[in-house]
Amino acid sequence: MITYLEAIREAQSEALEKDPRVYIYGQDIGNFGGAFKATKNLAQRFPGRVLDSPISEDAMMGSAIGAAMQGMRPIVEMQFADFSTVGFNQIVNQAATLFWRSGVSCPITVRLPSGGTPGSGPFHSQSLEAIYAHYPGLIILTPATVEDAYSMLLEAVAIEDPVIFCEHKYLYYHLKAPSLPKEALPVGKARIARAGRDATVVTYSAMVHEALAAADELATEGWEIEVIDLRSIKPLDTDTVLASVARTGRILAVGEAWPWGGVTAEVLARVATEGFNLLDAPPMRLNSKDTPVPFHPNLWGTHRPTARTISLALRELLRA
Amino acid sequence: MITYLEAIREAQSEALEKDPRVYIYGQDIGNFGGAFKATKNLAQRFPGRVLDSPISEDAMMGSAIGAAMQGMRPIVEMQFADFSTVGFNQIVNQAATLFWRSGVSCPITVRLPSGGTPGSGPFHSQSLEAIYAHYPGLIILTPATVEDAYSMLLEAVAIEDPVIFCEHKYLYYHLKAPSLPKEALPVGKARIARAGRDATVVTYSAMVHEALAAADELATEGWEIEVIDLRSIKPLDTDTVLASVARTGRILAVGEAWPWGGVTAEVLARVATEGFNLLDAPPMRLNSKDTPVPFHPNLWGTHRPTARTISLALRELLRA
Amino acid sequence: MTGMLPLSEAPYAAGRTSDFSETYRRAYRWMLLARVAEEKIASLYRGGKITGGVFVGRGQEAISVATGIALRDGDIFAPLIRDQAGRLAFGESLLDFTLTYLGARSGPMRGRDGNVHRGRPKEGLLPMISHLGAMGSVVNGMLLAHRFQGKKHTVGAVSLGDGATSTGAFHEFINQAAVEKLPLVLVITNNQFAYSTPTNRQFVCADLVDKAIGYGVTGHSVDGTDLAACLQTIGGAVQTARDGGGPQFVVATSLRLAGHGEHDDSHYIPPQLKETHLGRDCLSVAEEHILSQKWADATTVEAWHRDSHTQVEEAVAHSLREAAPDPAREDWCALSSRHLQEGPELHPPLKY
Amino acid sequence: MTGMLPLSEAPYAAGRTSDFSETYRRAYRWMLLARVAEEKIASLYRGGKITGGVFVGRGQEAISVATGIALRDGDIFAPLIRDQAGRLAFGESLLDFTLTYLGARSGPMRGRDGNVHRGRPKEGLLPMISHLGAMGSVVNGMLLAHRFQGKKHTVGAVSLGDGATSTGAFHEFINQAAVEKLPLVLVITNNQFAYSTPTNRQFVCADLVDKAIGYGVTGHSVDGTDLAACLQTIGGAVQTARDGGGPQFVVATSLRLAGHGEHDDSHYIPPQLKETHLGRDCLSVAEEHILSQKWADATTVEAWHRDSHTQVEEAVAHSLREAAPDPAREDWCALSSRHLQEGPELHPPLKY
Ligand SMILES: Cc1ncc(C[n+]2csc(CCOP(=O)(O)OP(=O)(O)O)c2C)c(N)n1
Ligand SMILES: Cc1ncc(C[n+]2csc(CCOP(=O)(O)OP(=O)(O)O)c2C)c(N)n1
Ligand SMILES: [Mg+2]
Ligand SMILES: [Mg+2]
Repeated sequence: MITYLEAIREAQSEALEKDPRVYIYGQDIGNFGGAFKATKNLAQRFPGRVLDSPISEDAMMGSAIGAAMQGMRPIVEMQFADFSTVGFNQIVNQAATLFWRSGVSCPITVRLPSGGTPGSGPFHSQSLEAIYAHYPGLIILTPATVEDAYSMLLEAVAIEDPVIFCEHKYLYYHLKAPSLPKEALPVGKARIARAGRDATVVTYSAMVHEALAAADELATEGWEIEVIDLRSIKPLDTDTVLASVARTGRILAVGEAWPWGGVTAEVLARVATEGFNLLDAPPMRLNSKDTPVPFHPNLWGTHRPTARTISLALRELLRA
Repeated sequence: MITYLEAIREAQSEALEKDPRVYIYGQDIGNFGGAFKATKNLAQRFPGRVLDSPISEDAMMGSAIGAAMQGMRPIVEMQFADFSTVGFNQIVNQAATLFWRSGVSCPITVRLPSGGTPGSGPFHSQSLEAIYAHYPGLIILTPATVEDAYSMLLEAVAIEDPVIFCEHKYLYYHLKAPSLPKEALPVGKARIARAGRDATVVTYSAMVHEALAAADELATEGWEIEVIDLRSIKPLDTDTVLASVARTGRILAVGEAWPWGGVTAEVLARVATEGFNLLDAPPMRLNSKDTPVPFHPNLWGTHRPTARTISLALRELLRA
Repeated sequence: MTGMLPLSEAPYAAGRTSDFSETYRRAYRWMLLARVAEEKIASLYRGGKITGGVFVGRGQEAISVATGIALRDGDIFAPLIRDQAGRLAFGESLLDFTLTYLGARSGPMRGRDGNVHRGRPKEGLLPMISHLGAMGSVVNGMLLAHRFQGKKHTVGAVSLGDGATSTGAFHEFINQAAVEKLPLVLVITNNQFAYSTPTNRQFVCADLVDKAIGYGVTGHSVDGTDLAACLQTIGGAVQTARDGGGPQFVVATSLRLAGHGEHDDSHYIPPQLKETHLGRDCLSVAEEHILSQKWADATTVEAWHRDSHTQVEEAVAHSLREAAPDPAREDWCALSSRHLQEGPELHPPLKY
Repeated sequence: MTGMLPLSEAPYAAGRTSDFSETYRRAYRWMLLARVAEEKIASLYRGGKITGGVFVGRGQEAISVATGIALRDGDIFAPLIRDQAGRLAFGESLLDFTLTYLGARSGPMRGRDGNVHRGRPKEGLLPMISHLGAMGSVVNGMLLAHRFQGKKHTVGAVSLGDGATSTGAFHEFINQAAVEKLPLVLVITNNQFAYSTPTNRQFVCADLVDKAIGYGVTGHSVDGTDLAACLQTIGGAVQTARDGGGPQFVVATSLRLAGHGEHDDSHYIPPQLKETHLGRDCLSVAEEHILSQKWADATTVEAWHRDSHTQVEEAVAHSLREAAPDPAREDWCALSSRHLQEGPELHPPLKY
């Protein structure tokens, strides 16, 4: 069995192996192997290509952009997604505008260990995918499975544009798969994680598993819930979402991030504008609460959506 | 006649006059009076209370937060909204979380000269309201009128929480009013800028004027378009929007910012979830294009929505 | 019992006694209490009783306590993750520490934030955010407010690690303090590592204190394993800032005698380094100094140890009895202006 | 005609001639061309012919040209808003300048970006973003790439103003360059003002070059009004970096002899300051030096002036004939991977 974290390590190892342009840059990622061990042994196996950076997120990002412009394929590990706010300017103003302004592409991959785990608190739990998705010029990947963590990271490195790779910390050790995939859906295609005909849940990352658990629960009551794993939230595969809604007539969008302008807002805005006539009931959304992510597990468990609250929302949606 | 910019200066002058806790901090805002002259003469009239900062947006924001914690009411002027990305961390992680974490409030006002003008290019034109609105703990004001620029800025200074004040540079000199208001709607209430019964345009800031022009144009064809000026995008006055849609049955959300997760997404997600049955036609949205803001006026005029493209969208909405 | 003790009433308050041995003894006792308290939490962590990370100040208590003890009511202190000794000396109650680590609703952060992320800003103790370097400009702003408000002779102390000197935030805040001539005391603890990263990946200047001249502020170097030196140098820097001498830039050297957090075995720290002067345990050094100077006898020191253990056991026992936060009683409101809070309407109106 | 000229073919290329007077003359001619070109654009601006801001390098052309002329093919240059002289010396064609300022579709930024925000990254000339300090780490990354790729003896030069030294980005990139021992040459032009703000609101160190020691890099000071000194000091710093000497930190002093932009009358610059040594116009100083050294006679210099005017007039005339960008021909695609671009579907499918 291979974990989500191991899949990320494996993808990086393979990228280093196959492509001499790849190098990795981040805090404590060298001999130490990273705060989460996502680069364990890579510095040893690929000497000089897994570099410890100073605690300088702005310079980390800027230098990756420069190296990419000169033909390298840098992977930058942020120690936590939350710390990318101090490298923010380079990502959204330098990397994201470079191709459009100058015609020179910027193939960097920024790994953001994202999302909540119990006891991580307001500054080690954030889900910033919507923040980055708002800016033109970035691609935002949000793998929910071991297979996608692996194949999408490899694809991220191959893409000519800046990729924000939101890997979910809650899945690092929890999630296991028997083996790594040989092929995968391309970036930009959503996946039907579970087929159903009564309602569609559209979600991504760790929430896919909460949604699947909710679907299991509702299955015992006779409901067939379709669960869509967006995989990438920018580009967002509106077609697959609409096709599902065409079948079910009902949609619940679920996201772990804050509500205002998050993935759920974007999904529902698209469904409402482009698939209005497919809907048999008002669409619904479920997000975290609109406060910082709490430290205490009791609070954390209520702050984010869970299988339980998703089930409750679905029952309401099915009644509507 | 008083301009939008003068209204901002007047509000600051009044805040300094009436409240000894108020001071202003920013680049070139002292004797020079600011890049846009929003603080002209204020340093002279209020010695020691209008301070030139170094080019250190992170420290500018951090120090304002500290001063607010100690009972002051700082107003921070960013030279351009676009530069707030380097003060971002202090805004979204320090200011926005302080009250929730510690119970101590953080009454700062951050003035962001926002939005596009011809020839300003990718880094002096941005509309970042959706970025800040995604974070809990911030209030985002987007005045569209001279009156609101004045009264909402005064209210921003009075509010106990961090306020992101998105003032639109395009309106600075263009927009004029005969006098300053004595009273105003409270923050959180949208305004019906023009009443109508055939369709609702929900928008804010400079786009209110484009929408009004579009409504004028459609009026010559016999259509009565209601235009809602949101005034504050967080909190967002869903009730007023829904009441309007209840009357018109049709909604077009318009924003100058980038599409993904912007105000238009949030507005339509709310209308779709809470006002689904009020809709007689699929809702529509219109945003800038999903690229950086172009420098050249020819491109800029096409990048953002205008009265012309709003009219075209409305005709389509009315046909639906 | 929770919250801050007025410094004058704090059991080992430094006061402004001219008796150096008295200050030294008090400082030692805060260090000892911090050490015992952190060891207790670390052992609870190993027993699976703590949620989240545990970060300790082992090996740098002398630097931390010297900072905390030099401050007074009205001053400001922005501690970091290894500043338990300084926090106590500044007046943080042991209960704030245990309640927070044990996730009690009655702790100062009410379960919303945890472990080292606690403070009482109204009493001058700032609750750190995680982003390194970010607290410095906040202290600048508080000192600026004091200036506006005519409060004189207050000081703000900011704690920082060697690694944090690589952040842009560090640069901006020390420069801002210099330009504004604020009474800021920056205490950099160079404990040779930032997590696993040795200092040669953070900076290559010959000596960190060489940075001071580039900001136009006064630099000080001190042996962080030597409590007397710390009290004198940091205490002196605080006094200079208080007297209008502008920002003070203190670099104290030590070695981190623990993992980055308790999850980390710090295998990357070369054992030879631990054998050097840097690797001395400042707490034992201070204890030996007290005994050798006959500032206290062995029985007294022994009693101090017992007293620290008793205090810690009581605080932990009390905290373990406290209720955990209850999500149903949480107001989920990030704004002080409650009527402006958004939220519930974005969720489906669940009936549960 | 547009784009970068191979440096060897550039009309006044520095080459690596041992004849200093030859280098000086070439440098002077680039300065002159930059001055004439910027004056032309400024006059078009005053005539309402330019969209957006106009920013000129008047008074600091010597510093800029010394940077540009010291670089070679394969090197990297990150100029800022006042670096027209350095850009030309590095190989930017005058047409890139005029086409961009005049908003032609055929300019290197195709109307997407304007005025000083232009470059040809493939040829080592970076198109600045506005955020001050942000280009430095990009150059670091390019130099790091060269190291990975085995390209040796290349140099990256970064231009910065006195005001930009207050940014966190500046701190992070110079420190990063020092840690990685990159061949980075940082040229800080202290022209006494950042927009309206005098240096005493940006820093209070006795001398900006005092910052170098805190980063562990070599510092150099130079009189920016003296072209010979600039050529020697900056040229020397570039050579040292090229030879493996690590990052070089150059502080050049001058006075901004213009507004921040052409919209600004710079009334806040004290007239007395203009009378000091700092206020000397480096271009006149250089011209006098050439004449006094008899490196050229008055007739020749006069011809150089005429030639500069001719070149500028031709470039402007050409650029004015070029088409403006056409939104209908714009692909509105921010991604190199076109198939991943989002957009149209978020708009109503307008039929126009
Ligand atoms: C901006 C930022 N980047 C990364 C981190 C993650 N992080 C937490 S502590 C730490 C090491 C800090 O080292 P140092 O400043 O030397 O302090 P020490 O732990 O040695 O006391 C890192 C990298 C952070 N907190 N903030
Ligand atoms: C991060 C950031 N903040 C603010 C600005 C706005 N701004 C543009 S130029 C300038 C002054 C720069 O002064 P200096 O660095 O001395 O360069 P000079 O103009 O004197 O050449 C300012 C404040 C900016 N570009 N970037
Ligand atoms: Mg350290
Ligand atoms: Mg300057």
